Amino acid sequence: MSLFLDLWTVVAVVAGAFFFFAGTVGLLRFPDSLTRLHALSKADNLGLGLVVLGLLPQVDSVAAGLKIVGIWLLVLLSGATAAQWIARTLRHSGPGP
Amino acid sequence: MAEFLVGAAAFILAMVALGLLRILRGPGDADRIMAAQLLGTGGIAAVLLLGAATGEAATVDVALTLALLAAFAAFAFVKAKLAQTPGESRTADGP
Amino acid sequence: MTEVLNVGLAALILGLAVWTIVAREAPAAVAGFIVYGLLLTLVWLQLQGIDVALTEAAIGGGLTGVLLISAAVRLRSTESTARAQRPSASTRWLAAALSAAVTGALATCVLALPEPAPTLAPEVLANIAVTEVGNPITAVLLAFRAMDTLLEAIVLLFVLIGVWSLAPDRAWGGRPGLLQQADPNGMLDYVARVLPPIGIVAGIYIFWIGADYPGGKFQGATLLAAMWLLVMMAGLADAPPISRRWLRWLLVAGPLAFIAVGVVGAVMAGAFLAYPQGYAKSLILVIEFALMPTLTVVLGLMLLGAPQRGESP
Amino acid sequence: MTAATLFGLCAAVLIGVGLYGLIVNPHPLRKILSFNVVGSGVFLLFGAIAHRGAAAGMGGDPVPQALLITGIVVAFSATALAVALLLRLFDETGSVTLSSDAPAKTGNNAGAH
Repeated sequence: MSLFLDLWTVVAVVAGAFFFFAGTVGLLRFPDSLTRLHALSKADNLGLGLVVLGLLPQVDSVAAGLKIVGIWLLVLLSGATAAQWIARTLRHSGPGP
Repeated sequence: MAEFLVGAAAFILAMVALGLLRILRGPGDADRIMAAQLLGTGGIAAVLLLGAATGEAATVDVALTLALLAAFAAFAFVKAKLAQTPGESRTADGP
Repeated sequence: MTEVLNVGLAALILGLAVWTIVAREAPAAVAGFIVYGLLLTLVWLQLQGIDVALTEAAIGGGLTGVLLISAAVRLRSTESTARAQRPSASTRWLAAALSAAVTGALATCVLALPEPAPTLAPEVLANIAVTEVGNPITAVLLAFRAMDTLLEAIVLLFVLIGVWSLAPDRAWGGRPGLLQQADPNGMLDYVARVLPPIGIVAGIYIFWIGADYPGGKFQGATLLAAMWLLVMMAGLADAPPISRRWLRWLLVAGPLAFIAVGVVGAVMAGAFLAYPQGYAKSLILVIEFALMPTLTVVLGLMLLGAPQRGESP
Repeated sequence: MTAATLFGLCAAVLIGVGLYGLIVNPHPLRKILSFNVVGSGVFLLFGAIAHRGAAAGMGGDPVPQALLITGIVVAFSATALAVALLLRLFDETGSVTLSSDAPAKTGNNAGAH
């Protein structure tokens, strides 16, 4: 059982790390601010989600598990809001110098 | 297991840092603030991984604090920007 | 693997510090500094100072970023003049030489630190039972070095008075900060309704566990102050005028309670801030509970800055 | 190399970098930032020394760690005061120069001399 859970952790964390990698590639390859932010915010939030899923078997209590899932939800909430706000200033001011 | 988790944390940090190098160059302030906020996501992932590797339960609270405050700089940035260009912030207020 | 991570962290931190210094524009430098604070949090974890990591996450990653980014955006127009005043090449060479000398001297000291390292950990362990708290950091902050913490609370209060004293005459006694408009498309409004309940619970939780686990009043108060600030940024509540009597009382309540406990110690246990036998934990809790609201309000008001408007909104 | 030595050396460089910025950057806000870099370097050095004092089952010497918490909070409050001073200067004169021969924009400061 423990081996299976550890395997789950490894698979999910590797998948999460891959999404962080993908986000960076998007950042380096996409042409302008808005598309870059789009790529990065999606990839990073998915990456963190997978890392959280992977770490769930490693925590020692249900409360700790709920806490790390809660952390992910908080990041989603504030990340989405901030991205939306920043995009709005970008639209107002243009890509800028 | 601990070695693997620390390695994953190092990998994620390296990836995010690579992106950071690109984005700190700009072009605009908005990109940079967004980058700082998004690096927060990678940082939270790294904190959680390190916490799981050391088995120190309190690290989760560090990640929780980071998650709660992650977007504050971005909010403050937009607020300050809108205060500078009052015309734009009022467009949707209506009479 | 840990070595790889540590070396990577150190390199990143140095790179960001250099960026903070050399970046052309102030907002770019501040963005770098925010990331720098985040990475320092990770370093504190690696140095096994979880309490310090929590403080750095709350203050370095959160409040400092808010403070500096707002100022950087407001002062944008002053940057070109400042750039023209760049010191001459000889000054810069001298500065570089001086900095290199300081770094060299410090590095020599780091490499020459005594072995085995002096430590007070065994003494803290030997005496922690008297205080009845489980977290050694809390024991140091509120029992062994309680005087530092008292003075810190007073310093924070003085800083706030200093900030307030920068108000223009017409705004004295008025509300700090600019009037915040409600957010036109409702996004910040939404976050300011969803996040604070969670943040307040988290802040009180981190404060509550501080007696026995990493956490405490500074970290908890920072979270609460940040939530207050968010509600004000979204225009859901206005800052209170600084002439309000309840506000003034709230600001001095914490330090006053702390001093009162100190005087009780002077009477009952023979020294200022000494705790009578058997009452240590209760008195520590009294101080913690009294300081928490004061710290929250002081930190929040400090970020808002000097009063700029009259009493009426 | 132990973590304490590595981050101790890192701290020494940070202090140097911050000191350079403090002297060379003419803009006061950048000086505040540089000063914060120096401050964090000092904290990190202290933290590295605290980590060397790990004993009695604790990850570090708790006394310096507690002092660090106090220090970080006080450094933040000092930064807040400096920023408030700077913003008042800006509101008053429209510029934030520290140079004594630069012309001030308004006559508000006539009484100060």
